[in-house]
Order: sequence, then C-alpha cells, then structure tokens
Amino acid sequence: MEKKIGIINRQAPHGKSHAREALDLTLALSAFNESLSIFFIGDGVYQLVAKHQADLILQKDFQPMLQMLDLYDVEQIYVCQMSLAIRNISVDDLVIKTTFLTPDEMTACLARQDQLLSF
Amino acid sequence: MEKKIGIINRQAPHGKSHAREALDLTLALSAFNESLSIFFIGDGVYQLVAKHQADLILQKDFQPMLQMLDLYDVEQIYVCQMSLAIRNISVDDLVIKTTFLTPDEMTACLARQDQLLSF
Amino acid sequence: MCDHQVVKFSILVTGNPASSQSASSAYQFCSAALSAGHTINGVFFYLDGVLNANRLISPATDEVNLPSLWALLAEKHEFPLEVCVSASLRRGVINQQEAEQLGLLHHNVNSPFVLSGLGQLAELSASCDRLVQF
Amino acid sequence: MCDHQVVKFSILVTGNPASSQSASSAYQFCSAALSAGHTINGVFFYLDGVLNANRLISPATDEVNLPSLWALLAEKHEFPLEVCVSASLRRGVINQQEAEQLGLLHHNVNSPFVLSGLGQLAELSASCDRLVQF
Amino acid sequence: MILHTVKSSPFSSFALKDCLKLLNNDDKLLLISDAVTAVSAPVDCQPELLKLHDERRLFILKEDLQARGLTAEYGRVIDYSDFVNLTIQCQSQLAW
Amino acid sequence: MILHTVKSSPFSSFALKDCLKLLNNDDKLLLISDAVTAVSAPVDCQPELLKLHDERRLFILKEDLQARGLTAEYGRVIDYSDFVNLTIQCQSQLAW
Repeated sequence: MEKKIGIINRQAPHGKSHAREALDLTLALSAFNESLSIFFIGDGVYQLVAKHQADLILQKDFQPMLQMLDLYDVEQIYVCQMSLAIRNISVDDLVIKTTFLTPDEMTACLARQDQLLSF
Repeated sequence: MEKKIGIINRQAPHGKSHAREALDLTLALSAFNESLSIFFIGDGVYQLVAKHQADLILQKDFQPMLQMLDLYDVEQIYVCQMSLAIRNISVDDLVIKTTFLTPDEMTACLARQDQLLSF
Repeated sequence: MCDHQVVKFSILVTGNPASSQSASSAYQFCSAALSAGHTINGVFFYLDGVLNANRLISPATDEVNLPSLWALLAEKHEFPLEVCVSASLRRGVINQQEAEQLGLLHHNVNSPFVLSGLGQLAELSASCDRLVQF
Repeated sequence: MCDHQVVKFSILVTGNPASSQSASSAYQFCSAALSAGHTINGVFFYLDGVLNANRLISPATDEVNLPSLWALLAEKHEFPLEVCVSASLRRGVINQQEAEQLGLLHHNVNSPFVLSGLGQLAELSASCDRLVQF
Repeated sequence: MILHTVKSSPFSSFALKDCLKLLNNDDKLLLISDAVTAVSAPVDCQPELLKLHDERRLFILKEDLQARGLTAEYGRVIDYSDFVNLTIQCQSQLAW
Repeated sequence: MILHTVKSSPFSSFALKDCLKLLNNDDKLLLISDAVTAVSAPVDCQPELLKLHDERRLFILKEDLQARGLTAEYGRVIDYSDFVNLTIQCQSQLAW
C-alpha cells in the first residue's frame, strides 16, 4: 500500500527558501504518490496570506504554484487554526482553500502519516 | 584615528559555523586594528564553556584559538552576565578570562563602537 | 519493527555542510546504522544539502571534508548519493552533463554523487522502512 | 553626518543567495545607495555569503541570478567584490589560481569577484564612512 | 546611536527580543525580511515596540511588508532609500 | 508514534516550543545539536520536558552534549546507535 507522506511547512516565506522549495517538492512528489498531506503550522501560515509581491524583493512568487496543488490532486491541505489566530490572520486572507485543524486534530493527523518531511 | 570595531558573538557553537568563523575573523582583524572589542551575548556564551570535544561531532575545536586572543593582544573581551545566569553557566566554567557586563553596561559599551560585526 | 532486524533507511539531507552541523549529523547517523548491520537505501540531498556534493570543497587540513566522507561511505556500502538537480542548479552545484547543456566550461559534481529529479526521492521514500531527515 | 552629503559605504554580506533573502537585501541596499549618489567602497563576502561568487549558479529563467547582478553593478560603478578565501575554500568556491594550487581541474569564481584575505575587510572597514552588514 | 536591523520572525527566533534588551535610549530599530511580521500581529514584545513607535524610533521596510502581503499596524514604513539614510543618521549598524 | 528531533537552541529558536505543542501522548523527543542546551539550563518549557523525562520519552544525543562541554540535568543520554534504534521503534520521524 502506498505510504502516506506528510509535508510540513513551518517557515515564513521569502526570508528563507524553504517555503518555495518545499512547494516544488510537493508538486513533484504528487506525480509519484497520491497520499500526500500538506500541513501549514507556525510561521508557515504566512505562506498562504494573499497578495504576495515577491518580485519587489527579488524573490520568486510561488503563490500561483500554490493554486496548482488542486490541479495536481493534492487535496489534503491542513492549516493550524491556532497559528493563524496568534498571528492575527483571518481565514479570508488565505490564497487557497484549506482544512483548519485544532492542535489536537493536527497531532492526530500527523500520527496517521507514514513519513514526514519538514521544511 | 583608528576605528573601534565591536565583534558580537551570539550563536551557540557547532550547530552553525558562526562561532568558529567569527573567531577566525577576529584573529585576522587583530593584525590590522588594535581597537577590537569582542562581545559574547545570548547563546554566544556557550562558546566559552570549557572542555568542548568538537571532534566527536566532526567539527573543529576552536577553543585553543580562543586562548590565542590574548597572544594577539585582543584584550577587550566582554561577556553578558545575564546571558550566563539565564543559562546556568558559572564563571568558573569559562575557558578564557573575560570582563562581565550587565545589560546596561553592555549597551553603553556597544554605543562606544564605530562599527559592529554580528555573528 | 524491532531493533535487531535489518532495516532499510533512506536519508534526506537539507543542511549546508560548511555552515551547519546537520549534514555531519546525517553522516554520523548513516555510519551508526551501517555499523549496526542496517542498510542505507540512499541519501537524497535537497535545499542547501546539495552543497554536500560540491567536490571543489577544500577545507583546511584540520577540518573534515564531508563530500569525500560521503563518497567513501557510499562506495564502500554501495548506496546512491542523489542530488536534486533543480536545487543544485540554483546553488551552482553542477555535473559535466549539465555544464555542457548550459554552455558552462566548469563543473563541480562527480561520481558517486548523481544529479537526479525529485522522482528519486519518491523512490527512496517508497522503498525504505524508515526515512530520516537532517 | 547628514543625508545629502556623499557617503562611502562598505558592505558585508554573510547570507547564501539561494536560501536566504539577506544577500538580495544587500544588493537592493547597494542599488539604493548608488541611486542616491553615494559610493560603494566595496562588498566583502563572508560565511555563506561567499556563495554569491559561484558563477556556476544557474537559476531558472523566472528567478534572479544574484552573482550576475553583483557583477553588473560592481562593473558599472567600479567597486570591488572581495570574497574571503578561507570561507570560500571550505565552501567549494574557488578561482583558477587556487584551483591550480590545489590540483583541481575546475573552478567557479571569476572576475569581478576576487578571492582575498580578511585584510581586505580591514581595509574596507577603515576606508568607509559606514559599514553595513546583511 | 545604533541602527539595529532585525531580519527573523519574532515567532520563530529570539533575535528581536534579544535586540530589544540591548537597545539604547536613542537607538533606532528597523524590521526587515521576515521580521516585518512583528508589526502585523500581537507579539509578546508589542509594548516595547509601541514605545519605540511613540518615540519615532521604529521603522519597517516597505518592500518586505508588501512582498509578504502584510500591513503594519504601527511603526513608520520606509523604503530602501530611507534605509540608506537611516544608516547615515546613525553612527553604526548592528545586524540581528 | 513519532520521533521528534529538535536541533536548535531553545534560547534562540521557537522550534522546541512549537514541537512540544504538537507532541502526541506516545511520541518521543530527541534533542540534538544546539538543542542539547535545553537540559543544561532552566528553560521556559522545563515543566513539559520534565514530564517527558518522567515518562521516559526524552532523549539527548551524547556526542552533541559532550562536544559542547555540557551535561544533562535530566533526560536519557544516548549515543548514535541508540538514535538509530529510536528511529526504528518509532513509526516516523519529524525534524524540527
């Protein structure tokens, strides 16, 4: 049976390349594995805040690629509710549709994965 | 008049290369500038804890080089007292002789520098 | 899964060998796993981890040369060192073939390091008992 | 010192151009300083900043090539790009001369990037009005 | 007078907190890169940041805010040319 | 059952704190690299760490402690071969 892989995004975008390179990896892996789950926790939720203008700081704008997750059939996208609340980010600010989890639900969902990749 | 340069060490040793490369830089600069001051703050104070065994983790042991600061006439070595206290590090644990400063004294001493390098 | 059976590991390395400890931690983990009789399926290098494949790295004599250590370990125990090509190109880590395609005169990656796609990570993930990231 | 006089800047870059924003921040700062009529005495690359000098860096077409941008800016405004040689060697960032000395067939640094000692940082520090680190 | 530049998010790193501990009475603070998140959310050290704001000593780099789709709730938003001027007005700069 | 590995110092980074928030009842925690400082000093999250210690779920990598001249006040100090076994005993690993 195919392994369940969880990809965890926990870094703010642009200051480091983790956000963007984790997304490259996610889209690429989706061609080989149909049991991917994507998690956004901590500062990782800033990756989802709409209207990035990364060209202003010479970085690549990866948000159009976020919208491709759907096309690539990556549908299990989980966001930590508490991380959003702490950062004063409203659900309406987010650039893609996601499932919101409490920390307990997040913990349970991570426990169901066979492998975890963390960025 | 020669510029006063302050070199600030704020990272724990070995996990990143900052501690060791900042020391390389300090020893090299001491040949060109006699007004160097070295500051250890935050996790930087772990650089001074005696009896590192860096070879166990394939890293270079830079503590013998710390002892060379004296030979290179780098004598203004300041350590944040509060950073030591928070980390439960006793003055007797330190590998070289330093001057201990309160945060206020540290702030005043930083203000006297013409240039600051931070690692 | 219990301790005394032979386990197949795949390893993901994401750290710069010159400026963070995580690549050497990964190397020490692999050595320990092999000493205990386990198998390394392969090591995949991603993010700054691709810098582990730069064979121009020339540390001082009292420093460890991690690219050489990886190469020796991989050759001795016959496991692949897979380097993500897209992460590599943006970090200037390039083998002869890519250099020729890009019209570059020089390169800095050679065997046993191999530039490969993320499909190789998928394969290492599928074929192992345990994936460990550093 | 007031805003409208010409100021001589020296810049210290310590960040990996591929994995952190700090090198591009430094580049944008230099551009802004030059636009305002100030002077860049020189840029010194240390720690992972030396990776800015790797001319094999080949990003995708929709990404910025920071080594090229630095080279263009430095040539246009005639300031040196000094790369610390000891930090470079342990990161596999090497020019032709060092490669020959080490018996390496390949190299990845060329003009206007120059491998130099920390004495050059001392000089850039002594000769500038303001030293800014990224 | 020191210009302190902080680049890491206060939710991930203690750099901002450590910087605030050593800030002198006339020092200035500029938030760049991921540190701009500090003024878009209620962080622990908000009281200290608001005090700096009141004393006109808190600056945020506009490009870094806009790149992340964020807005500053307080502090003065400046561009790179203002950043250059700040380094000139201050005697030295300390990068955190 | 997840093996969480944390590598940054709890005085510089929120990684340990963030990890503890998502730790399941049977998950294990291994401190490596600069994170070993957490058990040599009274950190904020010491109550959580002591609880993990009591439940025999807290481990510290010996090589990383000794490399830094530190000693662990609690937790079980293990070597690389024990680390390998931990990854086998747990279903997956999460690197922080």
